[in-house]
Amino acid sequence: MMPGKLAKTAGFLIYAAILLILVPRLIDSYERWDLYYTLTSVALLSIASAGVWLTFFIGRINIGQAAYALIGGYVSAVMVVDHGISFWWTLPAAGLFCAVVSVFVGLPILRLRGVYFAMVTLVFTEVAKMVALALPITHGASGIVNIPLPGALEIFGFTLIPDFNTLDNSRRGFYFLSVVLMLICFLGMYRLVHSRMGRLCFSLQQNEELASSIGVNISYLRIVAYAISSFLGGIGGAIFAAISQSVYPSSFAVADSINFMLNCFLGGLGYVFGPMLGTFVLYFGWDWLFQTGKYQLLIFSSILIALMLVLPNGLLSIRLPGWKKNG
Amino acid sequence: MEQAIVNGLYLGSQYALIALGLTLIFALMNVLNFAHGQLYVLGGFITYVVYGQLGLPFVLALVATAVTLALVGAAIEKFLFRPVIRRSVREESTMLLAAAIAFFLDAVILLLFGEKQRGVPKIMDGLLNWDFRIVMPYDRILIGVLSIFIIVGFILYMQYSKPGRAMRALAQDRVAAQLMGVRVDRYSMIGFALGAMLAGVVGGLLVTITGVNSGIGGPISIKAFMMVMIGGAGVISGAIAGGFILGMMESVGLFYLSSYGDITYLIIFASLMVFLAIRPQGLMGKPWG
Amino acid sequence: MSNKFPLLRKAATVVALSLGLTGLASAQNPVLKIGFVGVTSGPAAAWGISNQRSMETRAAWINETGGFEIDGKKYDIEIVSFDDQKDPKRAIAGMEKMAQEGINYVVGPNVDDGAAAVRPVAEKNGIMYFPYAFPKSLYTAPASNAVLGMVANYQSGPAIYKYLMEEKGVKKVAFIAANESDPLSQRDGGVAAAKALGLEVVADKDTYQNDTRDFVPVLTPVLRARPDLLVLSGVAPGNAPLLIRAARELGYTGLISTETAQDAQVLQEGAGELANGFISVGGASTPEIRTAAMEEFIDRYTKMFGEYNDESNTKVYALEYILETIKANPASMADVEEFKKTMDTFEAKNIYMKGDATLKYVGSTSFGQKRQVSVPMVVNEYMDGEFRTLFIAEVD
Amino acid sequence: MADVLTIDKLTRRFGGLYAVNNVSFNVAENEILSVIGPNGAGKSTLFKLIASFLRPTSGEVCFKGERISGLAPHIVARKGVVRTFQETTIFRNMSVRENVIIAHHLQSRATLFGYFMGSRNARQDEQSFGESADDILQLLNLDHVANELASNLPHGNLRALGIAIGLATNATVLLLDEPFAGMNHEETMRTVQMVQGVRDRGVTVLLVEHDMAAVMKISDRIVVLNFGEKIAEGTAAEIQHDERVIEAYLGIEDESIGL
Repeated sequence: MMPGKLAKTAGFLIYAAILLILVPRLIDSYERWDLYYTLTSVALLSIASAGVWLTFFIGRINIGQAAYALIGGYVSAVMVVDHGISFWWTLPAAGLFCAVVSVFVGLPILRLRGVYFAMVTLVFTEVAKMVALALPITHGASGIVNIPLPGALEIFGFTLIPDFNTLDNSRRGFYFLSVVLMLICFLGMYRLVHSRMGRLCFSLQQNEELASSIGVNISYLRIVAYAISSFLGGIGGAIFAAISQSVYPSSFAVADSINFMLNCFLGGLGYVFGPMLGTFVLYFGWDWLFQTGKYQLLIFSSILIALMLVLPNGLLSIRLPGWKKNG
Repeated sequence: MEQAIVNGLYLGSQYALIALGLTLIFALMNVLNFAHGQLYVLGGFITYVVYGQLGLPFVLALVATAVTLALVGAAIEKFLFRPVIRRSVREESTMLLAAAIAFFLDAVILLLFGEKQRGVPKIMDGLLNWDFRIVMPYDRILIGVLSIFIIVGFILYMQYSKPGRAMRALAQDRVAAQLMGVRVDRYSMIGFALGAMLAGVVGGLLVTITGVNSGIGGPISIKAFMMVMIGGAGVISGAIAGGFILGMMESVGLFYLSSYGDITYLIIFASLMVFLAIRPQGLMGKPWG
Repeated sequence: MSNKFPLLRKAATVVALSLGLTGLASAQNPVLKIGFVGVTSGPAAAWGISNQRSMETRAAWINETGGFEIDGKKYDIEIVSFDDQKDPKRAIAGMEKMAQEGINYVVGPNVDDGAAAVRPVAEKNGIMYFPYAFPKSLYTAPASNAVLGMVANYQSGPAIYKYLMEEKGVKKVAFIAANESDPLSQRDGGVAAAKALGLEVVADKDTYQNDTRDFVPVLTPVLRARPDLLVLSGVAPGNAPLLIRAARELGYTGLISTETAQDAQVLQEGAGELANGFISVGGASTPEIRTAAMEEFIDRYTKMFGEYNDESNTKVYALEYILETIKANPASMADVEEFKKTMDTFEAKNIYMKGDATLKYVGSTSFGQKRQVSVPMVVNEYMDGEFRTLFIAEVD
Repeated sequence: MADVLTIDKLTRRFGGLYAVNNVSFNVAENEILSVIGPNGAGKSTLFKLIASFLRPTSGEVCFKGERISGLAPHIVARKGVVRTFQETTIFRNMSVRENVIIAHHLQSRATLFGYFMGSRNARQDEQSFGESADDILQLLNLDHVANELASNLPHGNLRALGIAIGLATNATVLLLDEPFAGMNHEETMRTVQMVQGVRDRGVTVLLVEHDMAAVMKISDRIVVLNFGEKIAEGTAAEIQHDERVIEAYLGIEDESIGL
């Protein structure tokens, strides 16, 4: 094994250990219980943002992720509430359903580029909301409420995940769930980007015509990337529905789509871990400015503007000088 | 039916005017200005203060609005977009900047003018009533006509004035324009100022009809994006067409489909998606804007 | 009205206040924190801002006069606010934050989805919250921590329709609502109520996008059905004058009503005399029934924030209920179960309304348990810049 | 020699304009065939039609007897007809070596998922592509800039990189778009050698070009287009004396005829 790879693996393991062992310890000892939820939010939002990042990676500005988060939330909620299926089965189902939807949506619209794709996906967010308001299966305007907490996940009588109702702190349960999923997600993204598939995606971002002329099936690759992206959106949405135990047509809105995109920008479009950092900074930046009262938005946006002026290529680009970027 | 068409025309004239500024900025700088709606709101509030609160003549209020917004637009271009465009690796980065500016303006407007819906006294009383087939208050007619005048004026300006021609050259091909001796920086700034001014003037005009409210910037931007997409991004005739088409679709759609519930906008949005999938460059746009 | 430069006035007030507060700090009262989770930025900012400001005005007033007395001890009231940006995910974070701060009583959220989303957190952490959202599931058992902070439309609607049917001969009703959860739910409730009264509902499907600026196209088909009464279900205060103006300019001469609170100034600016006769619901909103305390509240609010908002006529109550209930049973300050016990029998004087009106919890009919504050259901008519009382009703 | 590519009555209309009108010719295996013509003669459109980036209005292109018009470009590439572009068309933000490696895409045996999981096929692919890329880079004198970011390359190397990408696809027919444009004499001669080297590896080369001198030097045969129509076809010597060709080029500055 190459030393670089070893260092990266070690780094990842340390990071995982911090998130899964150290952070909960600190939270428990300082009794900052509210951080469980905020960190869970960050983890889930960064999963959805990772999806958006992947579409950026194939050269598409995606402002439609909230639509998939919403669909994912509804798929899980409908299955749990109306059909009594265990949350743990609805979670992958929500992701897969979104992936399937994204194939049908993506086939026509992925031919669009630039602002056109961006706008169509933005419109798609609105469409998802309106469909949720109009359909009977989503219970229309009144949303789905009173969703039970996830039950136990048992395989062959062996309890993999305990019933969340029995946990003395279900927030901690959701925290572990979300952080583990986030780690898996970003590990997967890292693999993907650094595998040949990542290179192919990158080639799409660079020049679709040339990619096509060297024999890359660009429409297929685009669909695959978009489906993965939507899958991640659906997963994020489904867990949010479980945490809030409710889902409404407005649970994920255009503002969320825009935030997902901003997370990617802020972290840096050239970096796999950009969306994670971007989400963290945006979310906590906002939270932290909570104390400034009515000037919160003013200060927040001023900082964003200043950041753009200083680091137009994202936070992670701080390392750019003398450091060869490779995805 | 007549009423629906007249409504659509009136709505379209406003929409077209909103879309014009956005498309101009896009054409010149390839920037999708998320803050367009906020500029509209700012314009509305300036007119509100000058005309509604200080009681000065409406025309004066519009002029004050135009000047202020032009200055704001020029400053945004010069101090924000220009440095970021120069230094960013991917041109999409400007979208984050535009969104941040939108947030910033939202915050400033909320702090300065408060959270309430505002309105001003009617500029004209009375209404046209043709046998209840067409009912239209005079002030709406006046604003509609004014909008069309401004649109025509804008087209003439772009067509025949020196800056207008320079901006068109810039929109055609930035590099070529530069080689031809067009001062790119200067005309980008003028273009941005002009775009912001248009947004502000519409806000000022409409404050007499629909008032103004600090929260509507974002939704206005999104609507403007849609019109620009329909017509083709960066094309002036496209923006005008897009504005009128969206206005007409809303008006006629609501007229015929209202009894089916919430589907008019669903249909508008869905057909926009289908339309763009078939014709990615919009009605009149260049492909792959 | 001196509301030309709210920011300047605000700045002055802030200075004045901070000077005042430093003077007060020496009093060394213990602090009672009350939370607010709601939307104070973005398109729906108006809803939350009037809420938050009502609370802050009342708190500043109490503190200035020496604090709120509970069990012989004076407490300073501190309002801890959280802007959820109308995002249910943020609302959860806000509620978590309140739990973290050890706050047991929270006003808000302002919308259905937020109110539903914070429920698990509130119940887990023992927080009573006072949402401004109408879904019955929030207030019916097994839910027990939410208290509806205002009169629900399914309560006020029937009373208004009945009044208009009997007094004004209304026969045909048309409904119009924004295409969003809250207004749509309210519309459905209103339609059901109207039908139950035997009214003919001539339009019950028409909606508009909340960002609509020009309502003429939206209203054109609705008004062709020639209703006697046009109900603007769950209309946002910002949209009300636009809808009224558009309807009148289309030649509509019938009645217009809504079941939510509105602001007279906004109606005045947005629709002028066209808004005359518009019927809405408020708290102790009209001069005839206001007490001196209400006048003082309005005065203080105006001084603090530059301009009063009539929506606060109802929004002033949530904080009042929380404090008075704690006063009635001091044990509930730390334990919301005590609060719940007190709710069933609680009664106190309504200082904002003339006559012998009382503060008490209601809602047994609608929710099967007392999970609603009893706000005087004052049905108003707008006339030339202010509201006039049409009639006053009670919710049980 | 057998014909690998048959262009049969190919026509493409844009609105009322014929960009390519009823053009027919064959390309024989392992030859270098150039398409020349004044500006606007329809050369680029012809290329796009052959590589199936555009659909013909009528007529067809056949590769080894099989119709390829109307297929998706990546399928045409998979069959062995690969188009390279003018200099700006490379993967700018990848290194030179990466550009060439990625161009081996058609030879990959592993699936996308296999690449993701790092299957055995994937690892073998990576290795063999790397070796082959190094080979190609050496052949085209790019080995010394292999790890440079492609966008940093000087002009001449960019053209070579374009050809390297084409080579890496292991194409049967390589369509080169103006490989000599904007080059000085020395650079052109080097590139001519490169193209010949490509042909020596068994690749059929079809090129569109302005530079007459180079075209005359390397082409086995030449097809001349004017206003979308084929006006001549033959060896360099035949073309140079064709009256219609000379007529077509009259009015064009002398230097572009060169010679």
